[in-house]
Amino acid sequence: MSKLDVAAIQADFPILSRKVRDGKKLVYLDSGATSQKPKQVLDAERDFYEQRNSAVHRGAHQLAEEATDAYELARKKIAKFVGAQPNEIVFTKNATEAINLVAYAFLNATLKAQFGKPLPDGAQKFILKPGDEILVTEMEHHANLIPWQELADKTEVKLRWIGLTDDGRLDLSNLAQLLNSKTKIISLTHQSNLLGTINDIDTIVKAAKAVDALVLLDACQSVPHMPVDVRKLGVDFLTWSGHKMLGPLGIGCLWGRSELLASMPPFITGGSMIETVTMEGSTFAAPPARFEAGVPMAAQAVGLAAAVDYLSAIGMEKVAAHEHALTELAIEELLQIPGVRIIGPTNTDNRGSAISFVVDGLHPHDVGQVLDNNGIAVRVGHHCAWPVCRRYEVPATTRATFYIYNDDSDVFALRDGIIAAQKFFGVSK
Amino acid sequence: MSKLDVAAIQADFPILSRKVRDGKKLVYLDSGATSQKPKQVLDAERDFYEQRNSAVHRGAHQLAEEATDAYELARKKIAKFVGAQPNEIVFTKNATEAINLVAYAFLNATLKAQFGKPLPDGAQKFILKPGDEILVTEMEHHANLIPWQELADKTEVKLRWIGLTDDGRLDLSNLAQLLNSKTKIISLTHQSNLLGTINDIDTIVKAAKAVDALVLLDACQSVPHMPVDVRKLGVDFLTWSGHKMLGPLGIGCLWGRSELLASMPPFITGGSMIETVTMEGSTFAAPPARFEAGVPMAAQAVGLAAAVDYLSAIGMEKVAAHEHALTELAIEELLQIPGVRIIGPTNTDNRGSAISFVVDGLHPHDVGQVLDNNGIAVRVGHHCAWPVCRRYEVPATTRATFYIYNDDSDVFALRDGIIAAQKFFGVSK
Amino acid sequence: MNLENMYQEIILDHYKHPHGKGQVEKADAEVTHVNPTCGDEITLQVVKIPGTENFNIFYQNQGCSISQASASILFDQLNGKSLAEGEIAVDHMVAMMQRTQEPDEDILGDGIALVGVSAYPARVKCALLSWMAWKDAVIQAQGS
Amino acid sequence: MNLENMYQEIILDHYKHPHGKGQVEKADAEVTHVNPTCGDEITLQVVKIPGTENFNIFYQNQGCSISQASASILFDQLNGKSLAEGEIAVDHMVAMMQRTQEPDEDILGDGIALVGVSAYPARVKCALLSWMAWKDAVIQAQGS
Ligand SMILES: Cc1ncc(COP(=O)(O)O)c(C=O)c1O
Ligand SMILES: Cc1ncc(COP(=O)(O)O)c(C=O)c1O
Repeated sequence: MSKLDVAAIQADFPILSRKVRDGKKLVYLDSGATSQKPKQVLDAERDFYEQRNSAVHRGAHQLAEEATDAYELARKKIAKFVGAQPNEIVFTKNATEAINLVAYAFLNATLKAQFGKPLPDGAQKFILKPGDEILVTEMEHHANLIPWQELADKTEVKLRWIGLTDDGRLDLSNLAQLLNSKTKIISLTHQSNLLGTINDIDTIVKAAKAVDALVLLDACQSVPHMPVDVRKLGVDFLTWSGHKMLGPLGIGCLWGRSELLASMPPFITGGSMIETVTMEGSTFAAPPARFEAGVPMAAQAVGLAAAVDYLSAIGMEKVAAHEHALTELAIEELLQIPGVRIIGPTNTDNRGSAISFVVDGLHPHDVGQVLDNNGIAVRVGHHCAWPVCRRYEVPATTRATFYIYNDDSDVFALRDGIIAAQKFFGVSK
Repeated sequence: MSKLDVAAIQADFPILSRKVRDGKKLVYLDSGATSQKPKQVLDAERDFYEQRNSAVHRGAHQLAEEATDAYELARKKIAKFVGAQPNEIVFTKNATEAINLVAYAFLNATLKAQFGKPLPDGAQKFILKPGDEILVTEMEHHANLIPWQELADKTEVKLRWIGLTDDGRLDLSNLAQLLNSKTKIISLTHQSNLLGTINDIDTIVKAAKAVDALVLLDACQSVPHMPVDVRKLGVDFLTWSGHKMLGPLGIGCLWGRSELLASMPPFITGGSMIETVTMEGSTFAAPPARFEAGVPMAAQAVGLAAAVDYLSAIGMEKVAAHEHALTELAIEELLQIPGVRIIGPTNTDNRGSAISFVVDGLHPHDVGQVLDNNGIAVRVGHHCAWPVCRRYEVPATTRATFYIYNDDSDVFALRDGIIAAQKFFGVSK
Repeated sequence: MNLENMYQEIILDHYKHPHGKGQVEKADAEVTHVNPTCGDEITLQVVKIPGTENFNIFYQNQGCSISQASASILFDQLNGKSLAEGEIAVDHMVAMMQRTQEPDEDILGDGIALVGVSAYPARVKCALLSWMAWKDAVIQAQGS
Repeated sequence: MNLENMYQEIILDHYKHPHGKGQVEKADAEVTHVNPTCGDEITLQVVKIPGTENFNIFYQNQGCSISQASASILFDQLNGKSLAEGEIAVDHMVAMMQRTQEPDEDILGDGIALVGVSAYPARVKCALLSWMAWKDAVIQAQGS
């Protein structure tokens, strides 16, 4: 497989040529939080606004037709990118909303059943009984933890979680006990945004299938970085954000098996998700419309489709291989610095490019500040995965994440920056 | 007051120079569905992406600082535009989400109270008891009807509504009975998107205050078109969309009194809305962060702030006066066409520029099609206010809506188009 | 693409003088389909012809010229027909709207005049409303 | 704007050798404040000095150099002080971070060395964490 032409890729990203902190070259190692956008994506969005902007699915004039076509074509492209059918893709504002949508399907189905209100066929899967359980893991992003805590607070279900091993992996030793006949759904991340760990989804799906539990996969850190095919994964729901995969801010995606989406009550309600409306009551459209109330983010969908085109032109296998190589180099370089400890796997087996680390004697925030001063943008803090910090007994970490526009020189800049931080604070070993 | 320089305004909107239906000039009369965007807004969004794109409130490096500053400056500008404080403005994906956020505050507070879970101080206002009532009106957009129907389906509250008079106004004759001591909230529109009616909010607010009911005002059709000041209105919540006021798609706003926002449990949960998180439970940040889970639509906020700048430079008084003049002309011209009937007030007292009409012997869809063929973009259907169509016993309407880039010639084009439709279908009188 | 293509004389004739509108007390199946974006609506009943696989059609509807004309044409083409016969026409109509099939008068009769609608995506649902309702009703009637 | 401005020698000294860390069994008020974006945390207790309006300070914290140095400086400046006295310093510190006030050594002592933090908006919360906690605790103690 030929290598990525990183220089050519960088040229597509206008922001990468700006300078930071008094003229320093920007080394962007925070794509795990949000990626930068190539001009192809920005152009696609602007073209939508300048040529066919209109409220989609709400008009019959030519602009409305063209806007609707562009929106649905975007859905088609994005569906294809993850091996799905277009009508199985719901657009949300971000991955967080997508996960909440599924959590609220359980709440709403349970309450409607309790009050004897109509529910779609098949909604039993979402009706919670006292004693039912929901399973997450200790490595979840807050977006895939708090919605389930909240659901448990408002129903009689119990939230349980899979713990972590010392080397940053899921501890599956008691999986059979945790994932049992009371489990309605297991919701877990494909790749940890803090540890970099890529989870063994096959094992989880098999165990879930055996007890008839649903599986939601938080793919925020996988869809942007590796080939993802929903059918091959065998999960029931997949959620991710556009902004981490070169797309615009303000759009996320939920994929669900069509029979499951069809059996879920709506979440956010309003215009364009209805079938009939009277003052006395309403009925709802089929998915995906049922879950897309209000005027949708059509321009952002078009932008995200352009991002998908961009990534597809490179090839996701190549993207993954590129990141794998950078990860390998970064782990090697960082581990050579005395006093640096990586939180997460220290080899590249089933591991993505998020590298969290702590430096002896330095607070992660202070490390980040010195890096920033050298033009290197990393993230510091708990990365919205606070329980992971607690588990590994660190107050926070400094985290570097890599993407298609990064190269070896960025890894060396990171290494040099960490060494500079140690010097600055007088903690070199 | 000097008049708007419509030609200069039109020059700012790239889409207005495109041609439709085989070379016809575009006459855009569908701003009630979504407005077009001036290049100033598109430039602001693009500049954000090209210069400071980053995940806001999630990083300490320079881009993250600049992105966060841009996002919060946008909040400040948008707050000022409606006479509010910045921390009272919550960004959502559209107005629909904003209304749902408030409806779900009732649901979540009620359930958490029932299960004895912690709630913010003052949450009693949102805890529903059997027999409580929620009041809407018969002229609501689905976005301000279905969320309340859904809430009623999942609790023991009753949904009631204020009916309409034959001339398209709220029938307030039995207000004291409908808005009573059991009413927790009245949620109504400032201006009907179908009828054009501007409601008498003073009367509603006084009556609501008297029985200690909250007031939510759906300002989707008012904030873009007239000066709106939340303090003068005296309401408790205001909701509107960015895309109808020259702003980008994918952003809406909720304004709420700060003490009310502070007393509401969260809706969508995840990252950036927390205070502390453990696997066992979490606590939440103060508003607005509490209601903005996940990476937010920062670029869209920046674009919306540019829209606010654009409208402020014109002056909202002038915008309103311009639309008033167009509305007057349009009503006059349409009523002169035999067989045309306006659904909604036929004078300009307390009336905005949404003009819905039916043509004897023609289906609204067919009227719209002929107009579209002449380059005139109007909306046809029930306009997400189906109960209004039922009330006036029309299957649908054809609707024209006006904005700052429309002028008298557009009104004449509409008139000529309607006459052409009558000729085409052989129903001229 | 012009208006005359969509609104051919024959369409306007069906619109102004629709065929077969009506209602019975007892049908083998009754369905109501709506187009939620515009409120077009049809209530369609099918009544089995004893000793055959065929069904008579009764319908009430409201909506634009396209949806009304299309229902009238549906009646002409499928009244007294079986699911097997009718499905061919329905599939053909859908394909014509998606522009994957040239109109065939032998299959669609006056329905070929609806070909112009395919240029207006927002109207395609209007044209298909009654055809989808018919298929739904006949399948229900056979199931019961 | 450079690193040395933010991390002045005096700040690093406080960070490495913080003043007044400690904990008591019974306090008049105890508060825990966190910076949710980075996890910095302080638990601060105040104990009223009998017969006065003044309070002694005890605290435990974890966090970055800025938040730790700032707590140490807070202790130097406000231990044994009253709400009225301390509030002046808190307000001054906030104003300095917002760059609406020049640093005044008479009011802030070593705290003026934190002025460089104001150039880094994401770090301002770190510098203010302990000061906000102190004010909160004293108000609670007086209220009870
Ligand atoms: C009066 C009114 N309320 C609510 C909405 C919903 O706005 P959105 O679709 O942007 O959420 C609209 C417009 O669609 C409207 O006109
Ligand atoms: C693993 C993971 N899950 C969920 C999210 C939430 O995504 P968003 O904030 O775009 O909703 C993120 C990123 O923030 C993430 O990394």
